[in-house]
Amino acid sequence: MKLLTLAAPIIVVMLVAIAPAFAVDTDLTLSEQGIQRSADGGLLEALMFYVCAAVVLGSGLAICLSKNIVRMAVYLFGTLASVALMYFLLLANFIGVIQLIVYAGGTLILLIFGVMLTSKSPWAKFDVKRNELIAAGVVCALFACLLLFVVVNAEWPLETDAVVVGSSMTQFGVGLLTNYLVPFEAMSVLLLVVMIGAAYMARQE
Amino acid sequence: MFEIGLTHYLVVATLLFVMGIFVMITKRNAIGILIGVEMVLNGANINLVAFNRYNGMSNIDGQITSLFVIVLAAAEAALAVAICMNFYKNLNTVDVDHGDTLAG
Amino acid sequence: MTQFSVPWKQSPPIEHRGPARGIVALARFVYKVATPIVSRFPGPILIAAIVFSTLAVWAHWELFGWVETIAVSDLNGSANSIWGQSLTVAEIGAYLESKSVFAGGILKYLLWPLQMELFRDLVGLAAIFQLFNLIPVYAIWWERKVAGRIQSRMGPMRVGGWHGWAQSFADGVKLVAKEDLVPAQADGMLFRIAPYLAFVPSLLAFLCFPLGSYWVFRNVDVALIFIVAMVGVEVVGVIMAGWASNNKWSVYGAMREACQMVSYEIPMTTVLLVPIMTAGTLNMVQIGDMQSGGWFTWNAFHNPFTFIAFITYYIASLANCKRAPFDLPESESELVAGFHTEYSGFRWSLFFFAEYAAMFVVSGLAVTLFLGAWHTPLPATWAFEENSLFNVLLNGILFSSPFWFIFKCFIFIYIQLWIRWTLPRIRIDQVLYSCVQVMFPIACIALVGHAVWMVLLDGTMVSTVIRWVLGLMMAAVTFGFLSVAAFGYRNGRRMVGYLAVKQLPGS
Amino acid sequence: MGTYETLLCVGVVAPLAMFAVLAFFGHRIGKPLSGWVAVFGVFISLGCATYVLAGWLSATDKAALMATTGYDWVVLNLFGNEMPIQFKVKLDGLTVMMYFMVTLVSTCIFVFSIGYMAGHSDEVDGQCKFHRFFCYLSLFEFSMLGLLISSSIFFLFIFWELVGLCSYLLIGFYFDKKFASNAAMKAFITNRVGDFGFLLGLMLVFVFLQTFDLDQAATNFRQQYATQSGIFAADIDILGWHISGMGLATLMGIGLFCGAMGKSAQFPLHVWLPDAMAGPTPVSALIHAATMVAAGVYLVARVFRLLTPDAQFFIAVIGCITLTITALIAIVQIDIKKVLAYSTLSQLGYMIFGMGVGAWPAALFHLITHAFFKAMMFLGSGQVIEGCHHVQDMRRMGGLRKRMPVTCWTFFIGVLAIAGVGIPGAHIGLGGYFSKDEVLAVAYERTYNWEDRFGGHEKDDGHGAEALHSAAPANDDNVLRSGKVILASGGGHDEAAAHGASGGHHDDPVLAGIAAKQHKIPKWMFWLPIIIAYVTPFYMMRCWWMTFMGKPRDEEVYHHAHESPLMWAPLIVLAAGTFLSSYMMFRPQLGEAAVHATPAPLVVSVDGEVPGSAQEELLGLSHDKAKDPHAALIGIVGFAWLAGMGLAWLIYRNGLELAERIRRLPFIRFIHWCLMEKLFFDHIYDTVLVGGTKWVLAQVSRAVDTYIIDGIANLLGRGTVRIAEFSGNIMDTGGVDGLVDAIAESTQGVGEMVRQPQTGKIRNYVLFGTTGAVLVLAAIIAVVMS
Repeated sequence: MKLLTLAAPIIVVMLVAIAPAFAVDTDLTLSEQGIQRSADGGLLEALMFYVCAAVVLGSGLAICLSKNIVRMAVYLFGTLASVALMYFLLLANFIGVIQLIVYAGGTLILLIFGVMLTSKSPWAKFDVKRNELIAAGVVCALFACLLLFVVVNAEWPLETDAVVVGSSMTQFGVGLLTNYLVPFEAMSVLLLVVMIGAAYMARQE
Repeated sequence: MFEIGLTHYLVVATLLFVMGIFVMITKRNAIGILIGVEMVLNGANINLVAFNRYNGMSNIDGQITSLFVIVLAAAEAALAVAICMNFYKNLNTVDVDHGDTLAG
Repeated sequence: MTQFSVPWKQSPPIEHRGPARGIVALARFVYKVATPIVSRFPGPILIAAIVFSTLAVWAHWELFGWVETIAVSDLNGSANSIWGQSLTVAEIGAYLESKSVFAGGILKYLLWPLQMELFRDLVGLAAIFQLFNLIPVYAIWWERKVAGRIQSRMGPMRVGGWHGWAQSFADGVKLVAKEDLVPAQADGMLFRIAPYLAFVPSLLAFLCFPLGSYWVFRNVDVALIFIVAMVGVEVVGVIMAGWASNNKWSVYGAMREACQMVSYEIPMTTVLLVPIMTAGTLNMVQIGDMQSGGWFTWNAFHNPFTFIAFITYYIASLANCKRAPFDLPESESELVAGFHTEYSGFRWSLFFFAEYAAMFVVSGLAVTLFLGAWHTPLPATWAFEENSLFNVLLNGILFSSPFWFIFKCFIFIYIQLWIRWTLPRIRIDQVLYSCVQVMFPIACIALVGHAVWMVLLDGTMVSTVIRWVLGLMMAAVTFGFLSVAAFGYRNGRRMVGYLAVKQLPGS
Repeated sequence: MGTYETLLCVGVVAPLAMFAVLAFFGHRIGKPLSGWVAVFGVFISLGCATYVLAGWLSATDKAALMATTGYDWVVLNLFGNEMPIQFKVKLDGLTVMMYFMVTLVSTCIFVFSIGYMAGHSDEVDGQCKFHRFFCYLSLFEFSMLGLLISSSIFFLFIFWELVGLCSYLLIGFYFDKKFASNAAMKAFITNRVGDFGFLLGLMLVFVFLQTFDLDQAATNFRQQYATQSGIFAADIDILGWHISGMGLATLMGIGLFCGAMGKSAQFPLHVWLPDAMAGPTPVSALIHAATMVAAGVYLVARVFRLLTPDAQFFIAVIGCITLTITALIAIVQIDIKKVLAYSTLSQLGYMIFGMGVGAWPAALFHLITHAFFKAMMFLGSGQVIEGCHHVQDMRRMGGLRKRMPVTCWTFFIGVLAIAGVGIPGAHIGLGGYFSKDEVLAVAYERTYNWEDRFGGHEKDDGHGAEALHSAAPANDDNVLRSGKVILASGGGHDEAAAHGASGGHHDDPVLAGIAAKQHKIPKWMFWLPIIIAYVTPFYMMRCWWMTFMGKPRDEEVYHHAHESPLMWAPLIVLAAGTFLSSYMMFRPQLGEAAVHATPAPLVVSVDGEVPGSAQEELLGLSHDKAKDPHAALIGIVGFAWLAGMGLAWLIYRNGLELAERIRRLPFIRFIHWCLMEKLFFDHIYDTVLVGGTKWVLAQVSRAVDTYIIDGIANLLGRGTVRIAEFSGNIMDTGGVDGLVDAIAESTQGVGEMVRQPQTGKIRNYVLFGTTGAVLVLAAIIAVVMS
């Protein structure tokens, strides 16, 4: 029994993690022969989407309700990872991977680092006043309702037939060096500035 | 129900976005607010990529924009953590409610 | 309890209860069956492994090549829809007859389910999971042997007879049977989740990790950065473990891990750009197949800068899977085992699975990107054309096969072990200094230099000469290494001290 | 890219790599070794240069070599058409030879500096500056070579600024000494002035010719002139100053020339070069004698095809003025490096003057010879300074020939070369004898033999093109008969047409039209250089004699004096270079380069019986034949070197007493004073520019202070007094206090009300923001739904 209880999480996490591998055909051996990649719009994709959405929203809710900052960071990891899965489902492999590297590999570590450097006691909790919670809840609920109303009722101009032959990496490369050259360079300058600024602000007097 | 379309993703994105705002409002820990910001950015990103995919994927403008958003988010996180540490250095806490010395 | 057929005295076996009992009984059974065979024919088993792998190459090549022909034949994608079975057994049999495949009569029944993509995926997953389990098991066993040799010991000798080949299985059984402790002051939820957060990513890295041109579960266009991302995400679990243990040493380990990983990913990714620039793609299968033209077409020998990049990458990867001399997060002597101080039993073993799998993954990256992936030093253009079983077998042995890939990877893993057991650990400030002020400039120089080289000298006489010089240099180094190893193997006993070794059984 | 381009690029990149190595690990590599690292880098460049030069000399079809491919660095989309800025290697005779010259000279100088800097790289803030010096030198080498191979004015400008930066860094190398840092700043600022003009010219080129590529620009220029379109049709109105057509083109040319004026220190901007001697001597030799200051001439040579006759005339005038005044100042200098600096200025003046009068090959030939012997002399002076322990005052030297023979005699070779020693009538001479002679000969042509060549067309104005259609053939017969003029690319030699360098041809009415606008130059512009040709040998001989000959005037200096092999070996090499460069391959190559690189309005080349090929023309400097310019010149300057050096010998042969007595003569004293004050240029600039700026600022601020601020203050004061009286008498007593209190209280109440939401808590602000967003969204939806 104990072995099963211990091993079960692996199975579950693994199945969730490799979900897109089932749902989306990212296999290039076909697409190089001109067969279009596509989410095959079947049962499995729906299943995977619902699983991802459940993880995203569940962990988001957990972040809202949790009081412990480190746990919030872990839930955030759940959110980020499953958002990356959603990118895979949306055929945006590159963005998904970048999400994993930058957010899960970099930003999250940074957050936890900040927590470790700035928390006095292991479980530091700041609790907020109840009326604040209520107000926030009401406002956000209203906001959510309005946005959902818009999202559901709006008429989006769609061309649902996704035609992607081969990889979109070349598109990325060309795009970043032609149409998006200026934002790209600006981004690099910004990163430099941020690096200097962060080092300056976090320095020891 | 089993035919996943644009709206499904938009709904998820919206909820994530609003949750992010809720986190920003209700967390008193500076890092917590940062986490809220990241959630908001992710919600926006899902929108970008979803629109890009459901408009035929003839180009990848949405994806590139979301790429820039991600990079900006990383930069912003680095800076924000530095600010938090400075905050902690000055006020000896990360409770943002103590940062109200300019309040009238 | 019967006595085992081993030449030394046995202590009376312990009685287990609960599920552990079943496990132990199973282990004993396997042990009883396997021990005499393995201890009698270790060599033939090794050879059988090679033969099997090459055979498997052949089978895999045939099957999926065939499924692809079907897939191309009807573009509405019935072959890659999930439940679609477009062919009957008879058709498959006819097809095999037409290709005059060996043992087609049996194969057709095996092939029939294979046109279900879901089935293919499940088979692939099972294979990956097995690989993922077996590699750490044997890496651990091997590390203990290597450590023993380096320290003039024999390492594990008893379990399983021939050089303690079953040691890791025994350890696994022990670990599973152990009690699973959670400290009272720990953050229970995080403490329980953390091992999985460390374990699963390094498992997922195998999803799009090619062992051969066809030996890949998902041939993704962003495979390379996906794997890098997975190796990077692993750190989250480690930090969680360190934090949740609520133990000073563990938190120190976690902090060290965090800054070490985050800072070493920069030079590592920077030098990874060099082979990417050479190949012009992120698809690992394509990168691997580009180096099929013999050892002098391997990326590491492309020009001096790629060679520098290769060395730099390997050092950075050591730091990235926290091996010595960068094993600060789990430095036994200063922080007692660092982030997994509080862990025991199964969860502890998960960390080790993760670590050894990561070792394999980074070595695999080095092999795929720089040292001609799954190709032998011989140019693949000499391969035999006609697909008789014998030819395919020979091709597999001589030109390219997963066996070669795993072989190269294990060479690099061996170097990792070697470094670990011979080099002292360096301080954290030295670690960060060497990252920021040494590795990163070198990485930048390699990157820029390679770019300039690509623009100016690529395809000219100079680059060809340089490539050959580098290749021969590396070949000479390898040869010297092997000859030293052979000498050590021949005269090992004299070096270790004859008596000390003679007393031990099984040697 | 072909092998040659690749090799040139490698030669450019190698010093950069060494720069990176030294910049990162220099302080580890240590004192002598880091120097050798840099030498290794530049030696690679020398190897590439030699290979390319050999290949070039042996190549038969040079046009094929010159057709190089380029990479689009960035493609601008302006004026509705795409404008690629290409990175491309400019491969022609000029590049090849300059490249070889620069690499050879700088190899010698690098080696020299290892010996020289060993004593001169003192510690600053606890760190030895040795490796830093070679770091800068490698960077300079990289940017200089890059400047040579870049084929688009854009990249040329980038490397141009880079060499400026390196010169700044190296002049201010002893930045802990005040004068050094001042000199560095002076050089940098003066160069900025020139580069501003360069930038203007660049903009004009970009706007009107719509390309950065040199050849393309030249083609567009000629084509625009032919159709009287583009820049010739444009017309600009700057502050009521109305420029158009030819004037605008001239302005463009002058603007481009301004860059050269700054870099190679021409007349108004020449003040920085003498001060630049504050840098280490190898730097003076490499940057301020051989390469960088010559870059100005190189720039003019490159943009020669964009220069209108008026622009050329302007250039000639500037060069003439520079060479005169600087040579005069050089007479009285007592600091050995200062003498060399002023002579450098004067020789640069010769080159620019030559460019101006159209002696393209002659000027470049003079550049190359001058680079060799001047670098050699500077190194010699560095040897002397090193040997005499940082004594630069020639009055304390003397009689050093026994102590440092090699330096002495190599220096003497340099003196001979710059003085233009040669036997008139025979084809025997050294350095300046040939190069300066060619420049002067062309000047002679332009001064005296001009009408009979272009008599008919001198009056021709404005729209020369169609006017010349008729006149062109006659003009060309004329040209061909007396083979003195290369019209367009090499006077319509079939070979030149075959080379087809941006296809000029002698019956090209366009070029003939522009050519006809070449005025004859006034007589003083011919005679001033002639006089200076007498002055040059004088001051060089004076310098050499005061330093090496005579009796030692300062014992301790004399005893210190010594020389080290690491430092005199390069001198030998450079001496050999001086001999070779006077005779060997450079001149025919330059002639050919002229054919390719200058379909200019007019390139005058001297002489040559047959106008068969440009290289023959330049080879056969037949002084023996009765060719008019040379015959005349033999008479005029043939023995200038003898006269000048003889006079110097007479004056200085025993000590300084005679010179001193001459100096005290009444009128001489005044002149001497003026010259010692460098003709007051620094004073003028200080007073007029610096002082003027200060004065203007002072005036403005004083005016502001007096009239505005004080005015306001006074106004307020008076106003306050009035109001006080008024309110004190009427309002206050009028029971306003209640009103005031009411206002105060209401204000407070409002404040109380308003400050409620201002909790200063960021979370509340987010909450308010979200609420606002909700309200707006609700409003929008309501509007849309209804």
